[in-house]
Amino acid sequence: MSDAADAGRATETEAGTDGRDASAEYPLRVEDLHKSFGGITAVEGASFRIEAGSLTGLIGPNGAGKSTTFNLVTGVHKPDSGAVCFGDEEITGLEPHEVANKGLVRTFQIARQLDEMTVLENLMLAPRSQVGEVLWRSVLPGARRGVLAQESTVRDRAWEMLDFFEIDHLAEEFAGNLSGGQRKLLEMARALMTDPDMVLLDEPLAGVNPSLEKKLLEHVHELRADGYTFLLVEHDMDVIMNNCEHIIVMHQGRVLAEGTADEIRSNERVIDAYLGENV
Amino acid sequence: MGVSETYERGRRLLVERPFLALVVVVGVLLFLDLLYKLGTGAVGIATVVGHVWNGTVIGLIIGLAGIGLSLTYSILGFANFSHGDYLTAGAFSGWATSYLVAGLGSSADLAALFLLTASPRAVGVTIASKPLAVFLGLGVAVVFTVVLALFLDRVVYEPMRDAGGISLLIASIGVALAIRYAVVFVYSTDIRGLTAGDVPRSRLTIVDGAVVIDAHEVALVVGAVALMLGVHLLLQRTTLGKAMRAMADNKDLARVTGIPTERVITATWIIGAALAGSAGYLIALKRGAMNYNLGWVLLLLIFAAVILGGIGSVYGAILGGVAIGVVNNLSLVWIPSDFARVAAFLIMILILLFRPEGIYGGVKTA
Amino acid sequence: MSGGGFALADARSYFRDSTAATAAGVLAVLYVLLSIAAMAGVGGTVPAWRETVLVFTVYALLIVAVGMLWRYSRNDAVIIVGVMAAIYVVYLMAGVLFLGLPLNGIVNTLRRITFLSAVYAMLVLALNLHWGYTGLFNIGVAGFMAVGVYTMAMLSGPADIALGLPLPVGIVGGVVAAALVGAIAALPALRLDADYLAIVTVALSEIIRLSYNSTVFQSSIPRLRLAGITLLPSIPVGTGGGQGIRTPTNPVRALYYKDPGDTSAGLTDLGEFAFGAADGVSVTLIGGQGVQPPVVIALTYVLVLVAFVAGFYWLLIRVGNSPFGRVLKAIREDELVANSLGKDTQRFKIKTFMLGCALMGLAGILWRGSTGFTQPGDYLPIQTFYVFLALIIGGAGSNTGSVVGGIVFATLLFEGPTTLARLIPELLQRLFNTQLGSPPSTFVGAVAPIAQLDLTPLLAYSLRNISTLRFILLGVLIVYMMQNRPDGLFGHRKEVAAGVDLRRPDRDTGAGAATDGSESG
Amino acid sequence: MSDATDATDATDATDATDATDATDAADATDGAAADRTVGGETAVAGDDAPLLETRDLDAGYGDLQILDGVDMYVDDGEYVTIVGPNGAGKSTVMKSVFGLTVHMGGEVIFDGADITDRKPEQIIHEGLSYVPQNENIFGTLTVEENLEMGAYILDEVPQDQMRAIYDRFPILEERETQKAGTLSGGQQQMLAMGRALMLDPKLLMLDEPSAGLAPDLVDDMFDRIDEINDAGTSILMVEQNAKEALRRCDRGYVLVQGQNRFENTGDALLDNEEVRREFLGG
Repeated sequence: MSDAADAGRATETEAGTDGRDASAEYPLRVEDLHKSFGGITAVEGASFRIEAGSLTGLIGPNGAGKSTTFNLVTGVHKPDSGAVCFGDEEITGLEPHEVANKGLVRTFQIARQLDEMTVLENLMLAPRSQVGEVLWRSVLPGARRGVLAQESTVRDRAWEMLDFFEIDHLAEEFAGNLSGGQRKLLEMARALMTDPDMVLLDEPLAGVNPSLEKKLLEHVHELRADGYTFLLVEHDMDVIMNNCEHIIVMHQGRVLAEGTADEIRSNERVIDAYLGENV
Repeated sequence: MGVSETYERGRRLLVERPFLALVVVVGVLLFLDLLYKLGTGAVGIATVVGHVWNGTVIGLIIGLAGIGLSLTYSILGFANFSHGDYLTAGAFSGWATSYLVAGLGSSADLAALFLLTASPRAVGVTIASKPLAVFLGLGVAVVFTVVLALFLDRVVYEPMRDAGGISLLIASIGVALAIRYAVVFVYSTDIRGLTAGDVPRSRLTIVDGAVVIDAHEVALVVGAVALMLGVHLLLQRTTLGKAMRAMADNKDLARVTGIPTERVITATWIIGAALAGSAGYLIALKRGAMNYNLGWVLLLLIFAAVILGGIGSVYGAILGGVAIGVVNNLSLVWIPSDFARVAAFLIMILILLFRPEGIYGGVKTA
Repeated sequence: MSGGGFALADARSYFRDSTAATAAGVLAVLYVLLSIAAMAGVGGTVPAWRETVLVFTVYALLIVAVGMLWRYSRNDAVIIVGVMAAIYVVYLMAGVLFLGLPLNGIVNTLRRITFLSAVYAMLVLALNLHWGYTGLFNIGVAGFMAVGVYTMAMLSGPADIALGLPLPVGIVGGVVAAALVGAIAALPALRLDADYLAIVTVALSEIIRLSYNSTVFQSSIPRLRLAGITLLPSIPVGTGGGQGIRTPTNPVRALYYKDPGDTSAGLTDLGEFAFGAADGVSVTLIGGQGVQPPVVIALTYVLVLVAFVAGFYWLLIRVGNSPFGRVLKAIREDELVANSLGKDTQRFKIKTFMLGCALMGLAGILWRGSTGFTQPGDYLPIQTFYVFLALIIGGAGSNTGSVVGGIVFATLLFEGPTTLARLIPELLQRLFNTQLGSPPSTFVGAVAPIAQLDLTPLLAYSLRNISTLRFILLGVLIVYMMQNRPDGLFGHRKEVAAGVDLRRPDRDTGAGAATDGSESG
Repeated sequence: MSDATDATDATDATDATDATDATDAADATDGAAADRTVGGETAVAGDDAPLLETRDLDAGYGDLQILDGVDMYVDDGEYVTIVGPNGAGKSTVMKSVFGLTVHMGGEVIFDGADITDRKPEQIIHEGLSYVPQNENIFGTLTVEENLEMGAYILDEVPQDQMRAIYDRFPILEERETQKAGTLSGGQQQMLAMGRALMLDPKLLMLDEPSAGLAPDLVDDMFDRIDEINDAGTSILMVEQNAKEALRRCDRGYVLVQGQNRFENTGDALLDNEEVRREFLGG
């Protein structure tokens, strides 16, 4: 019981600003975000920060504001107030592509593969600032040589990524022909192709069968060991509890509690929130 | 509301939405220019009133046709590019009937009457001289267009119910071509003179001149307003009308509620086509001539009206139609007549860019 | 594995493939028609069966050849050339066997279908960049063509309402103007949904056409006055209004004539040689009249167009097979994904819209470049719909499909009906020895005799109005394609957007592969 | 056994798809007598056959399977709640019963009839109404028109039923001519229920009726559902608010990952430690 109270208190103090250099230790910091849609408040003062190199879980009952928070951080929606900082920059209200180019990349809850593009094309799309994304460089004979050189590198990386996720046999398949689980893998692989500093995973396991789920989680752990930071939104509590060292619980647009799996599991307020009690 | 507040709002508009600000400025300038022209006598008051009257008459037709376009847009979910050619189909079928009725017993042979090649003077159709011919013609225009629309729905659109709006839009371009050139195949591309004889008209004297209003214009206004009223009552009072609005609002919920969506779609086509057919017939009555391009040329103006009024809104379509009609005519104060349509199109584009939900935005099929 | 068995198996497999079946079906119809005609045509002195067998064999081989190409060719250029060649054979046989055209006429017919194929191939390629690649639903193609052609004519045309600048300036000016108008349209319009964009673009193209049609700009651009203040002075450049405007002299003429504008000034050396050869050689070969100078000039111009088609194709393949093209495809599939991966999709869309419009302007210039004249009626929305139908037939998203779509549209749908309308009376004459007689002047006159079971007046009327029926055919075809084959002949085909071969790199080539090898080896 | 199949066939034959059948349905709702005859026949199949039953139901969207062998039933007059963690497939159960998902296996029996492959506009004729979670009213229609739409399949609006609904939700009568889109969240939810009750259904399916309501309105909402059930309408409800829902219902299911893991009376489920843990993961 006292653990739970501790966890609650810890949240409040940590969310406040402090003197340390937060940008190195906590790449993503969200402060007092508010967002409402036509009178319905979706996020109401959410604050949290994500530790570098961690695998943090973001959970909460339906309508807690997780997805909106996700969209506010990644620039899909603009917050009414509050701030989002990434690294040593404030990224509040930036366009999605600007956020992505800072090194903060997301996946989508319902996998959004590019159907009429092959798996390889999907992956090769992702790397940031490719030389050949400039029109004249792709066309002019002299400049194109540089483009092609980079294309080879990108292709090789894409194949490595396919090997890593063990979907290399699907390389030349249209993404639209993939199964639900394979799409999830592709989605994550594509996000990683951008060489991000941090990845936001929006329900990466929804609709994924257990054996693939295990594999996907292994990949996440492996990548985390390589220094990636992950924020994971997931409704499968087992997954969150067994894999995340730090868990943030949202409820009614706010952060209700933070802590380790054990702390969250024994937090009465969290249990109440999940069973539908007003907190 | 204080001056400073107005000023502040103006300043914010200028900073946040410069394009919109520019449009507002141009609008104000044009209005001032109109006053200037009226003041200096460069443009007469009667001329302006005449433009407004003519614009209203054309606008009612556009609005009438716009209702159907708006209904199909909101209930079937696509921009129907063949809607203008429904007007053409109505006009030709209706006028062939009018000629046959009016010309029976005259010297002209049936073929010439059916093909509208008989001399208008010999047939002599006007609302005053042959009211029955006009009335029957209007009726056939409605029936023929409805049958055509239902046939096309069955053959073209029904197999594509699950297709996206763009696929349907492209298909409707194909339908438009087929209808228009089927008309050409029968009637050729020649312009057909239709009415002849004395149309009763009256001159309204206004300050510095006069505005002429003829019986066909009055018939058109009465017909259009009656039809609009009918549609209003249908949509507001009948269960079917309510179901149409419900379906435009939320198709999935309509299904869950047990509304037979296919029957609602059929009703949508019937109403839309009936209005389109009568609009085609009436505009030909007003102009006294037509050719195969009648509806196609109007189509973009109809789109403009619907977009101006807000897609899905029936009243919006009517208001938008009148607004587009008036703009189309009133623009003649500043620009030569071959630019009148350009002005209407420009307004439509501006509306799409700055207020895509239209002036009646948010309201659906009401 | 006997040869015959192999061919049969192939035939079965590619007829199962509906793409090939569609192509084969179109050819098969022509094949049957022309074969019947062949039998009829040789009814006289020559043994009928010999020529019949000949024609049958040629067309059977054609169908098999095109089908094989379609299915097995990895080289898209071969497919394009193969389709074009097959169509040449069809037209050639129709011209020689049934219409009895002289050499000059036959060469001119082939020249004409090549010209149209090239023009539509270019336009479809440009539209494919918008719609096929990026998903931008632009149905204002005709307007952007008009801007290109009119700007060129007003800059370098021969009329006194033009500026009289050198032709290259006019061409570049036209292309740039089309791109700029595209940019103005794109900046705000690209935020709209596809159906709104469609309405905006078609309205814009009508605004452009009506402006060129207006008497206001006929001889000069008038000064602009508002509330008594002059905002713009008058500029002495005009559009010619509804009467149209003269375009610069076909530059190809300069190869053959000393003064391209005046034939009486005499021929150049090349002219002497080429005209002489075209006439002389063909006279020697076949006898009768040879190929005449106007056809030689037109043929030369077509060669230029073909070179431009190759250029368009090359350019768009490069654009497509690059990281740039990959982003465009991603925008088409799901713009939010592209955006979330760090691509500034608005910028990509605007650039693409400008490039496509510039190419439409250039294609327009090339289309009107040999005719010496253009008018607003050349740029009706129907022109846009032609291009769209051609793209749908070819298959949106494929550059090869675009070219094939352009060819198929121009030769079979646009020119095909009129050619058939000329063939049918010949066939009736030879088969049934009946004459259609002069067609009735009205529809009623054509239909009324049906009561007496006489269909010939309706047939004659239909043949005379074949261009009207062609529009109906095109309309029906658009509907058919959207219902049954929205992907067209080449849609849904894997044309990978990348600059390099994407197969797994070999373990022992390049330095990059070495790390790869050590990891997975 | 053969009786059972016969009975099913018989009900199949009365399959309501066109206008004449709509009148049948009207009769059924107007006078209970007509209704009971059909009910009487089906009752032969088994004396206590449930009103709604899903047997080994598999369903999902596109090629994504969500439900994995769901066996549930609702007896006549019963109040049944489905609870479970996020993403368990609770709403999917309802949508599948109502013919709104891709059916992948098993069957749905309602009132003795196999309705597995029927479309929603047919199912509604059987006496089964559904209130979706979101967008469950026609916002541009007035309150009264919304209720009329609820009875669309009848030839005319059943005034007595309308009266009963206005008596149950007086606020709706006050707002009769107002556009439904301008109502508050709680009022919209009442309107949605009212609309679904217009046909006096045998079973009312509610998808998260408390979602998005202010806390003080939630209790009120549950009270009203109790009243509807007390008046004889069976209820199948999906709720996020598990505590309250289980406290009030007759019987509950806990759905986890597309399977019904627990079934018991509401109170028993509430006291079950395992169930509590299921919500937060093992």
